[in-house]
Amino acid sequence: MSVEYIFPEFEVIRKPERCIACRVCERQCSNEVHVFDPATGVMISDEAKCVDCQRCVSLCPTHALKIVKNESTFRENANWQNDTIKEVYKQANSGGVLLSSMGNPKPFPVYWDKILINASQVTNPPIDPLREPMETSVFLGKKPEKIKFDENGKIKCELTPQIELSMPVMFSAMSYGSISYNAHASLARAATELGILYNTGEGGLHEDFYCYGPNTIVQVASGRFGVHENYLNAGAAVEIKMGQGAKPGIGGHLPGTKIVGDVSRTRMIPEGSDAISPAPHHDIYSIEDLRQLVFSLKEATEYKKPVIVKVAAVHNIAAIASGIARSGADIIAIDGFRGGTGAAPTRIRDNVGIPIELALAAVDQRLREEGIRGNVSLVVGGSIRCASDVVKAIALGADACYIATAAVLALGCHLCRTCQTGKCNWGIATQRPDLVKRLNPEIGTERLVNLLTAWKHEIKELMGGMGINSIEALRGNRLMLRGIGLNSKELEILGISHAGE
Amino acid sequence: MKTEGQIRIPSGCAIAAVISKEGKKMSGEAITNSMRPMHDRSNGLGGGFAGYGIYPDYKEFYALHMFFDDRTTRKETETFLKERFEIVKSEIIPTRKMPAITNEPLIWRYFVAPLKSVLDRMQLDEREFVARTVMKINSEMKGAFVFSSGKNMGAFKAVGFPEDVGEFYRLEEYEGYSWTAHGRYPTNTPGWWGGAHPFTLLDYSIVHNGEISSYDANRRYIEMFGYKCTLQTDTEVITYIMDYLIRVQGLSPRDAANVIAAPFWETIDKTSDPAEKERLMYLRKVFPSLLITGPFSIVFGYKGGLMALNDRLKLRSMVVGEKDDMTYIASEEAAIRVMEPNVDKIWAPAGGEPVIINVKDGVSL
Amino acid sequence: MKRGNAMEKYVIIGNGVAAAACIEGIRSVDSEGSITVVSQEKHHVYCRPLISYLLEGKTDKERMLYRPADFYEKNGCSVLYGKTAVKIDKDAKKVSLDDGQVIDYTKLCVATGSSPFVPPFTGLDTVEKKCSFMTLDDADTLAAAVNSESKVLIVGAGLIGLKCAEGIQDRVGSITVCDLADRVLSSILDAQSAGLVQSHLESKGVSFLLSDSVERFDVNKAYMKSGKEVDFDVLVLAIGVRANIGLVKDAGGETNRGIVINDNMQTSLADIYAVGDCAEGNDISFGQRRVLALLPNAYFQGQCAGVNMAGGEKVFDKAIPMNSIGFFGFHMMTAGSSFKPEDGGQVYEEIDEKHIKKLFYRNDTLTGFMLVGETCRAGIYTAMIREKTPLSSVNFDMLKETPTSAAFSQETRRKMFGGVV
Amino acid sequence: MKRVYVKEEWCLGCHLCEYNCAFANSGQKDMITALKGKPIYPRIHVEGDEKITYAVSCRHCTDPMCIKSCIAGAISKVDGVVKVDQNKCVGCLTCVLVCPYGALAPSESGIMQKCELCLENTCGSPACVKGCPNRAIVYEER
Repeated sequence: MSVEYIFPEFEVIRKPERCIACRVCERQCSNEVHVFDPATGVMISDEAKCVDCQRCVSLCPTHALKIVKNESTFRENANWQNDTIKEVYKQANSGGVLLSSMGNPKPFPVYWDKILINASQVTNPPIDPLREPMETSVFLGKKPEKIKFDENGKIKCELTPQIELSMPVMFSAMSYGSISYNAHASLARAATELGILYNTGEGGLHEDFYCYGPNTIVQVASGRFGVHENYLNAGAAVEIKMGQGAKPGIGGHLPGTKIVGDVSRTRMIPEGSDAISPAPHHDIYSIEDLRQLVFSLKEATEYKKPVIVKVAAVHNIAAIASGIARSGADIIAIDGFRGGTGAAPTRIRDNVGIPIELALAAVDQRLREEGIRGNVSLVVGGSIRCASDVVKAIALGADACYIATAAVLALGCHLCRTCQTGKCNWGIATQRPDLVKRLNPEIGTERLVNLLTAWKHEIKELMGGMGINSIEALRGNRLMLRGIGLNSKELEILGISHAGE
Repeated sequence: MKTEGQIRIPSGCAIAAVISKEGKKMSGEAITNSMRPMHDRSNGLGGGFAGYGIYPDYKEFYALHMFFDDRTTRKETETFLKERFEIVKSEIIPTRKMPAITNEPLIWRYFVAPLKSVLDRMQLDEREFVARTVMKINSEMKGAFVFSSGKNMGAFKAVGFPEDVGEFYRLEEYEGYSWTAHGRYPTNTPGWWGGAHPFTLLDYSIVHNGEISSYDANRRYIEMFGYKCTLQTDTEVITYIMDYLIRVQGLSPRDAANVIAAPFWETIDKTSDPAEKERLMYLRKVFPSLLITGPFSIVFGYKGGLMALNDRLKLRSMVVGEKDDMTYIASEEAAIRVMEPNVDKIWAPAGGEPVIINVKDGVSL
Repeated sequence: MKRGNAMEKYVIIGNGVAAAACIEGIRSVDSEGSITVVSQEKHHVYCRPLISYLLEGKTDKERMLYRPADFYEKNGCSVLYGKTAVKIDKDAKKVSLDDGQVIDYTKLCVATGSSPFVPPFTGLDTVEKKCSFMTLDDADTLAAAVNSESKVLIVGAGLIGLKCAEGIQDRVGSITVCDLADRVLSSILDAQSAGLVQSHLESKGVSFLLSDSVERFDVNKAYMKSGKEVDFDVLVLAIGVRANIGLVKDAGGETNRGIVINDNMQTSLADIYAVGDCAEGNDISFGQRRVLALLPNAYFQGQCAGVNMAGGEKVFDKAIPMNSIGFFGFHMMTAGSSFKPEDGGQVYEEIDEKHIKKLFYRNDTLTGFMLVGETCRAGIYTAMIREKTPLSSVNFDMLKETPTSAAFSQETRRKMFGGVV
Repeated sequence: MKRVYVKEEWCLGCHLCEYNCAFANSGQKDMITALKGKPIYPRIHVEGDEKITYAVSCRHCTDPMCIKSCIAGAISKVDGVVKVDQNKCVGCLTCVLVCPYGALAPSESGIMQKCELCLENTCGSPACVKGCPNRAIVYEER
């Protein structure tokens, strides 16, 4: 290719008067953007390699660097926008499917931002979480339809297995392989410290992390990588992954370059071989097949572990959820279309699926209408960004939320969306040992614990404002929500009134 | 302007109740008078009473107390009732004309027994059948409203101050072993007769002071089991919850109290008796959506007993007094003193701790 | 564990670094016994090697005090300045001084150091301005003797001679250094290294006459064996030193080139210890007894003796020769010993115009090194010699490149830097 | 006594500790003024190879060789911290010769300087620790 059609996406702005040529930027850039020129004693940059991960900016001790969007532009065209044109060039160059990472960045509506939360005034006192108990614990799992009594009339306290969470948030699935050992260690330790769960994703469970089993969800996905009896029994729950919000309807592909050492051992596949998860589970072509897998897993775990079925939010999600609720699954996890990924075809990520807010509202309402909401707990993910998103999700009807993007952000991710390259400068989405060590799990754990502790405080404040002192009383409490700037159809689906009503 | 049932109406209130453990009958006069010192806790937009043991002659029949907007509705409703019940008696509930109570609807009562053939056809037990019928009338038959449906008990309610409502319904002419009373202070509505308390279903009645923050969580859960919260009031949803837990699930009033005002997890953890701990934990895990938060003080009336309960933080006042076989419950001590000036013992129950008073075993009700 | 023993009478003959270390050693164990220091020099303790820095202006008499001014007072010592011990009576446990005073001891430490060795040159007595370069008084004498025109002749191109040259270089007109040996610093450097040092010194204006010695002096002229004649104004005699062993030898103690001591710093005489430049202990790099007239050893020995004198238990069995020397900012370090190939000695060398690195090793241990011009982190090599670290346990190839703990095992590093016990 | 410890498994070899050290001991208020366009003489330095790196600074030994070996009596231990009196030091580098950790290096002037845990400069506690992006250097009581 003699002509480069695409100009560099970013500009590296180095303030020469601030740069002390300490070369931290050079040493920290796995994309090799920065180089020290010994002849002139100054740092030079190759901007074409920059992905705007902000590692150099964050570590520069004199704040001499900034990365800005390249102002260079194609001639303005509302139809053929810059990104669209660039994608054409890229495909004309490569002949390949475009790949991207993390969640859908397109300007689709974010319903969380169009929902407002209530607070108590006069007729009902707000509760001060600093003075009064404020409970955020939840139990996930099937609730019995009918209480049973023994011959003396005493309640028989029998329950199918439940998951206890100290707050209604869990770390959602990210496989060891797609993310690093240290990222997994951070998630596992943080989950343990926080009294919540993290999720292995479809990468198996590294032997070092079996000790975090009580705080682990082990995933079984279409590739069945790393699945064996001990694995299934190692966690607190088993999750069947049917789909993922970022790429509904397609499988996964972890390139062989990431299948090295422990990753290959943990996945139980040869080093260097691509890990390809098929689009469907080839033993599940319909709902009755799912039921069989649910019960196979329950058999394998002696009915001691709740089974989660994770699906992507797609158009008929309510009906799908209804089917799953009757499949024997204990928990349904729904992943909205803004959920992240380590790698997905761009077209799929940006165009397939529906927002989690609408999916959640529809599913919760549908299950209640069918009287089977108690059969399952609902966990939602796909861009839960903050404590108020959690509160809104719970009030819409979720039992708990899954977070992953927020978690990796806490670990240092700057959403450069190039996970697929395996050169993550923050030591998260990489298997290169020199990069992996950049994430000290001690710090990672602390930051995750900090994040969720902060969220917990905020959740309590918001609950207290509503006069609610236990999260159970918030679940499905849609009266606590009002829409803003939503049309009547959207309000109807969300099951909430408009602000002012 | 949206009216009751179209919008949720928060309200402050006064409550009072009395019961004789010996099952001794008392007239409705004392309970009516008990509301007088708490006049300022109501605003004239709702008052009501429930009396237990007041229809000894018809105690085998469900006493349906009903409001009708007009005669046509009444006729239609009666036709509907006749398809399902044997009506042994129907009459206008006697009232006293008084200036403080106006705009009254048609107020009737029917003593009924479900038709056996209908029960068999629907494969329902009698109480479930009655409850469903009440739900159907209240949600589907415009202008008709069943405000009492138990056996040997009845609710009496109206828009007005409770002491006036008592006089209006001539409560001094009824004799019951337990009574509950309510004065209402709704904040943004003209008030509606059906919206006054007590709210009842079968022989369960609730008088409630408070505004629960868990309302929609509770409502959306309980509606899964055939209940329709047409009034959007706390009292209504609490009544249905109590009906569901006690009648449908078979729990005791105490169990039910431990569901709706469940002890904090911390308290459960500290419970020393393992069986008790297991029970509390179980109830909380199984019925998380029936936990009621926000301020409330309620008196739950049922055949042969009363249960008083505050929310877990005790965000509303409620005192209990005792004298001989009598137990008194009220928002304010003054109300108890009106009924029994020489009360022996008086205390404020802790938040979430139910006070349950049952008529002694063996007393015929 | 400190204890007091007021019965003890510690006497230290000498007042150099070894003596100061002995005081600190004693006081680390016994806070009560009396300590008497017999100091020939009338000065508070100072370190003799500093006198060249004094002349150079890098320090002054106040700053060059080895310990703070109240050192003796704080340690409860009485110092007899300007007194010389003349006799030890080992049976009566007494020391006689030159003024006739006799002092009792229960434990005696001999830290008499060394004296300049001056061969009997013909005509030396005709030289007007001459001095040695050992003591503060020597430095004062030399400073007073020179001016910016002075032509100085230094006899001896060893450490003392060359440091003297560096010290006075700025103050005098010219400096000539002569030595019988064919190279400078012949006791510690080989020919290559010596050449590098010599040329550096020459670049600073110092002239050398090597492989040559003075046949006779005549007032201000030295006649060399080679036939050369050197004019000078001031003569510095820095030919060598000899350990002051007389007191112990006379008392019947075992002596060789120095006073023979064991690893506890004890002489062959009961309750008599010897430390510093006068003592001859084990050089573990060479496996033989040697006088190691080096400052670090003086301190280690002094402290060790002090502890043992006060009833503690201490062994100093890690003595090796080592030197860190710099001339005009050009540094070199040496330590340990080298062995001939026929004795199994091996050497790794790197030599360029400005640097020389030689690592001597034998039997899987580093036995010595010589670093000229580049001395970073040399202590890592020193420690390897001292600890006899097996080379098979480290990455010696990496260590050849540069002294670094990266060549050690991770476990070792964790102990070193990670606080892992 | 709190000391600086190194966890080499987390060292990224970014050398920020060296710059933070040099800045903390520069007496300047601003890193750019302190360090721009000059060679730095930090009291901590990063060692290692392609695989491992770690920062080395004074261990403040229990029984420090450097103190015993100093010909000028310039090194002493005060409250557990090994300090060098730059006024007394003559730059003979004997301490470099004996330090088994290779932790000592002279200042630009040739006079010794060493890690004194930033207890007396404006940083107040070790700047290398504060600035380490991956907690590879810690300052802990053990």
